[in-house]
Amino acid sequence: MAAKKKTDGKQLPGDATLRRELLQSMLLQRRFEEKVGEAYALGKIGGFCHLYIGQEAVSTGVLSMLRPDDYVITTYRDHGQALARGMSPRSIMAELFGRVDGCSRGKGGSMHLFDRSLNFLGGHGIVGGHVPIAAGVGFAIKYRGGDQVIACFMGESVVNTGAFHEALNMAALWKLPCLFIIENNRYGMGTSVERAAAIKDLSRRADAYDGMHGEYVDGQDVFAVRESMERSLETARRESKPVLLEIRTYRYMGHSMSDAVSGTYRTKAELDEYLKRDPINLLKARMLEAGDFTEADYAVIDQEIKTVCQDAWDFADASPEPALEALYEDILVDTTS
Amino acid sequence: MAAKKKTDGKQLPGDATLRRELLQSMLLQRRFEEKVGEAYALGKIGGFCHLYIGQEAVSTGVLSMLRPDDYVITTYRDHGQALARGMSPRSIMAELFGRVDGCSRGKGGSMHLFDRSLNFLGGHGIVGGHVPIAAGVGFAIKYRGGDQVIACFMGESVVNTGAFHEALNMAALWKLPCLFIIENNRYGMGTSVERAAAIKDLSRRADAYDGMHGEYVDGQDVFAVRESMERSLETARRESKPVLLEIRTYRYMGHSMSDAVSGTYRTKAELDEYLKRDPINLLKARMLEAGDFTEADYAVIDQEIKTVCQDAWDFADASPEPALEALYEDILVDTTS
Amino acid sequence: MPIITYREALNQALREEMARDDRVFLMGEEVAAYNGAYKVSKGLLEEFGEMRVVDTPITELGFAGVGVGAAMVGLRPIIEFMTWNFALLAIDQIVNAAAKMLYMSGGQYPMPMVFRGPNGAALQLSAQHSQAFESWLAHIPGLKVVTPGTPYDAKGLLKAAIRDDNPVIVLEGEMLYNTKGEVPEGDYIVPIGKADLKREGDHCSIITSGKMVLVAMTAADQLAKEGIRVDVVDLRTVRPMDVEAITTSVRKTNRAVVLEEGWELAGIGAQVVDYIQRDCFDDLDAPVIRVHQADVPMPYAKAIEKAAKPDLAKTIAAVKKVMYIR
Amino acid sequence: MPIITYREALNQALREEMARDDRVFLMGEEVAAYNGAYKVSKGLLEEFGEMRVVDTPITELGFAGVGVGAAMVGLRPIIEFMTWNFALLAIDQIVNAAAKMLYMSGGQYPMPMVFRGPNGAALQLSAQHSQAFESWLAHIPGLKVVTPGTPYDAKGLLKAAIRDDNPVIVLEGEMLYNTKGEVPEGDYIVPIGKADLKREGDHCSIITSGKMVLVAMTAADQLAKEGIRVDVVDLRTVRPMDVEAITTSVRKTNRAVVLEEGWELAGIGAQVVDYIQRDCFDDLDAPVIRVHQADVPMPYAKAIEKAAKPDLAKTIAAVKKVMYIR
Ligand SMILES: Cc1ncc(C[n+]2csc(CCOP(=O)(O)OP(=O)(O)O)c2C)c(N)n1
Ligand SMILES: Cc1ncc(C[n+]2csc(CCOP(=O)(O)OP(=O)(O)O)c2C)c(N)n1
Ligand SMILES: [Mg+2]
Ligand SMILES: [Mg+2]
Repeated sequence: MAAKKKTDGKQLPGDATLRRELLQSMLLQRRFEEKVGEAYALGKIGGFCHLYIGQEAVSTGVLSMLRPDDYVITTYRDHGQALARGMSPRSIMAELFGRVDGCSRGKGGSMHLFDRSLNFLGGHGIVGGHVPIAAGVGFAIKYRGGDQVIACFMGESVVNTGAFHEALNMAALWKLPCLFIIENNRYGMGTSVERAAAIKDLSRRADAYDGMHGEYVDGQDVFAVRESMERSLETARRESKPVLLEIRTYRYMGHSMSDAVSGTYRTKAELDEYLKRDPINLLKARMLEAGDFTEADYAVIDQEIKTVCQDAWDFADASPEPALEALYEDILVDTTS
Repeated sequence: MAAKKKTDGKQLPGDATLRRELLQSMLLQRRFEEKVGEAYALGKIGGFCHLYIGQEAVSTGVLSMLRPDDYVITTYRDHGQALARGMSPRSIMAELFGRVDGCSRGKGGSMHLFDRSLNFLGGHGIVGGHVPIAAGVGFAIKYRGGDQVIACFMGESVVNTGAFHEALNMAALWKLPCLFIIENNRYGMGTSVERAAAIKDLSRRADAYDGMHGEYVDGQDVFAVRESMERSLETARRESKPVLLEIRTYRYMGHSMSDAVSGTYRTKAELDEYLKRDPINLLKARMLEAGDFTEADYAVIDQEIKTVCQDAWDFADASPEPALEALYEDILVDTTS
Repeated sequence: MPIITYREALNQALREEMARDDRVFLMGEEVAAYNGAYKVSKGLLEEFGEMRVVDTPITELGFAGVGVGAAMVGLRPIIEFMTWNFALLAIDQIVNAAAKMLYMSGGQYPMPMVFRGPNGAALQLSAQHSQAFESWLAHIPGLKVVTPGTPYDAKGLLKAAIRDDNPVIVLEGEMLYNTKGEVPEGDYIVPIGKADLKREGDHCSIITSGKMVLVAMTAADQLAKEGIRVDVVDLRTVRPMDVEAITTSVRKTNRAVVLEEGWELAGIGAQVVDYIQRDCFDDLDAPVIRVHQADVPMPYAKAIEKAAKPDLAKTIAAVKKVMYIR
Repeated sequence: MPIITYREALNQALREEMARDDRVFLMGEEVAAYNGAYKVSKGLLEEFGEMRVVDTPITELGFAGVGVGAAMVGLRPIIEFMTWNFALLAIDQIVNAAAKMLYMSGGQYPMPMVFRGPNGAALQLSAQHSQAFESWLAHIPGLKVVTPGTPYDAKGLLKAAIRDDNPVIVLEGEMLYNTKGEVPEGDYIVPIGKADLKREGDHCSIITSGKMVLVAMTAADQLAKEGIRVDVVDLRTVRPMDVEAITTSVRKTNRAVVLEEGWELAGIGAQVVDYIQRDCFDDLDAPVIRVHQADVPMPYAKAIEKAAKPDLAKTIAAVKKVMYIR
């Protein structure tokens, strides 16, 4: 599965099947979230809901390189990774609708997607909070002597939190197989990275820990992400060392559904500039050029995916709300001590 | 007051008066703490009590370079800095004895020495907790447009805490006049620095923050500390930028009075090796060599200091315990809102 | 009197106090360029500049500590938490530093500062974003804790908090920001530590505070239609608590319902109950009944979220139960 | 039965459970090479090696999170806090992660883990090192909270906690570690959620837990000499609380003193009072009286520190007061 060649615009890495899978993965996220936006506007989804649109090459690039027995953990902006990891659109949409067939049985909502069967350890709502948890998974892998890794996605704001620092220090000290993946979409709500982090190259935060490798990569180019992941996996899986990967992307939407797309904090012009490097358009164009498919083929793929997303909506809409008794379920497990 | 020359073993920096002051400052800390050890053994002092013996060149080196209107903040291991800042041995000893004439009126004890009149912002008990506080003082200095600095002392364990990271990031981002001073005495309780920090040169943690200068210096040589402080002050006071200074020293005593001097975690041989570089002996030897004084002169100085320490003890012993009503005083200030 | 929102009332308090005293500054996530996550600080950056309205990185522990340090040397920080859920990360600075500095320094370092932000649940934000921490904060000596329930109280209590020389916790509410009420223009103070009898009645006391005041008032309206007259005691401050206001009311009505937003076990309401049984033992005609959040983390799904929260129906039912009306 | 210290009892529990289940590991500051700050983990490093007895940097938030992560994927971490004062730094992981993971994942991720360490004051450690947090922790659904007061209970409850598939908080005490009592060799469990009637009497109930159990037992002895017979109800678990044990005792004695180590306002004791007034309203012959820490940060000086703490004299006085003995 690993990308062997450098992405030079002419010859594309991987084979056509792989490339099509990557495109499908990214397109599914895009179309799914477009539906999510619709459903939110209709009041079918409530609470906080953070879209991933524009960042799809990150989730797909990273997760297409993992093994099924590896672990994944992320933030509240978790739809993209959940889909890229293979969670069913139905179970995710049902969760967003707050229904019993949701992946978290309607208890979690958008910010807390979980799927134990896929080692998807959830979306987490406290900025920075899941980074030590990822280190703990790394610790457990080492404890059991396995060769899995954990990929821990985080927004770029996280690099300023105490939790991040404490976790990275331990991961480096104890040589844990953790991939700390910064999705630098340039903003944490309305705060640009420059106004929050006293460091330009975020991956250089790795310099504060002996033995931790850091690098950055273009997050709009799924092949570049995969190539960087290949190196990083070598370090994490074979050498059992943590890696800090800064993946540079951009948030096309507002921070959450209740936030305008462009606000006082960024200009429409900036947004437009970044829109030119839409990761899906980039990939599609290159695949067209490489002869992987025609526009007509692409339209078919797109239509199939739209059908999947509509099906997810219909499924969610038909799924019942949790019964009132559910309120008191899953607070604690029954246990025989 | 600033040391002009490099300390090369022959010609000593500063003039003889200054050197004598430095020696007196360090010797006062040593003799005072020897008394504290005695008093603790007699049960006159209770609770946690952390001695500073062996680290006196750090407090004296740093604080002899500050202005009276600068600020100082430190940890629970605070006797040395309190004395070096000029707090009265009487008020410190009375505090340790838990008496009303103590600098914190008997409420704080060994870990919480405060003196508002000297901008001594206290000893603090939560590892790392005072570092953001120091950043806040730096913020206030900048807010008011002053050219003061704050010197924030901390043990080397602190560099692993989240509080440290969050504070340093803000200090660098906002260009605050903070001197973050790591007293690397090689152990945090029973944990050597190598077993806790995934970085060999602690001052390199500054690399994680653009625009933050870091350096390390020999903490047993008071002149070296002063020289490093001179550079650091230039950066902090003139350029309003934070500095991370690692001062390498050693803890001659156990972690606290209830901890054996050498334990399972370090060997007697290691301790003996470091004892050869006792900062007071080093300075004394050089001053003797430079002709600053004779052994007999030194004995007189030492005797004077011992008298001061005995006086502090007597004063503390005579000072009354806080009245029972004191229990309910100083929880809140009366305030007219 | 002008009718404005709770949000605007807070904004006025901030603006007036910042204009009045240039040692006052506001610091927190998104308070400046973004005008506040909930727009409470709207316009303040423009008016007071970036030294006095300060956006921080996401570092609750760090910037709470920055506030403590600034307060130690004479500034008067207002530290905004985007919500109190995130303030858990900063709780060490609040409890171990701000609340104890004066005491452990033997009276040398007062902490003239405010920690504020929305507390408790909004709508469908699920477990990590829907917690009410008033009982935690009220537990700690060295703090004052206020819980304004109306725009009037919000302005007056926030102004009092900013002028107070002690660390004051201000618990607001996302669901309150849009509520409206009469608020005087210009200066006034609601004194910290004094409850407010927001409705008079002689059949039963409802003792409450914060977001639940509205619920209690609506319950009082509905009950009045059935001829049941309740006292609504709005504590307004949960530390120190105005015990006299509680006992005066209960001595009159002989029955009490304690309504709070948070969880039951060791909640604020338990303390109110303790004061009542201690001081009104012979006055009570029935055990005090409490209304509070279900003992569960907050779920996302709409209907069960609603079921988890204390509300009008539960409050009315509790009043009837304490009056032995079936 | 062997008589051993509370410290040794905990050590036995750790050793036996680690031998029984190799998913169990111990992590915290100074737990390994140093044998534990209070020597609770003495010898464990030697016996189980450094992968299972793990010294951490001083990063409470970080290593608590490491525990949460390890528990998510099937290990059974025991996270030691050197004291609960420092656990404030980790409280986000306890409250926002460990306590909510099962619920917000819809039942997918149980948290089989223990957070333990000494709680409350020792001697002259002053404000930042002398706090009792049982009411905070008991407030949070999704946790269990145990407070062993004797060596027997310490071993049995810690073993139960380690085997429990939920996050269990174990509150120990520096001043308890050296206390002695009978402790069976080998395996036994003290069930979580069950109180223990440690002394029988019919004049008054003392309801207490943790460190205060010893105080209550001594008070019972002294009172017995004056002919006053008290029930001592040791809650042992403060979440979930054994309400029946409380009410059974109070229905018998008709009088209650609630004794706790921490502060009054919204303390555990307030909740006990609420249960009593709710379920034993007609049984009470006098208001329930609480004994607790003075409402101040803990001072350093010896005499005022003593005055701040709940103790034997205050407990005896409270029992007499509730019995209207002057
Ligand atoms: C500890 C904490 N503080 C504040 C928040 C509120 N908050 C949620 S997301 C967010 C911005 C995070 O930005 P970033 O890490 O860049 O991730 P992005 O949203 O861009 O994916 C903030 C401030 C929170 N959830 N947790
Ligand atoms: C947050 C926190 N965790 C743990 C402790 C307990 N503790 C007190 S001092 C100390 C070691 C600190 O070592 P270091 O920073 O190197 O300072 P030193 O004692 O060597 O001066 C520890 C673990 C504490 N006070 N605060
Ligand atoms: Mg971002
Ligand atoms: Mg040290």
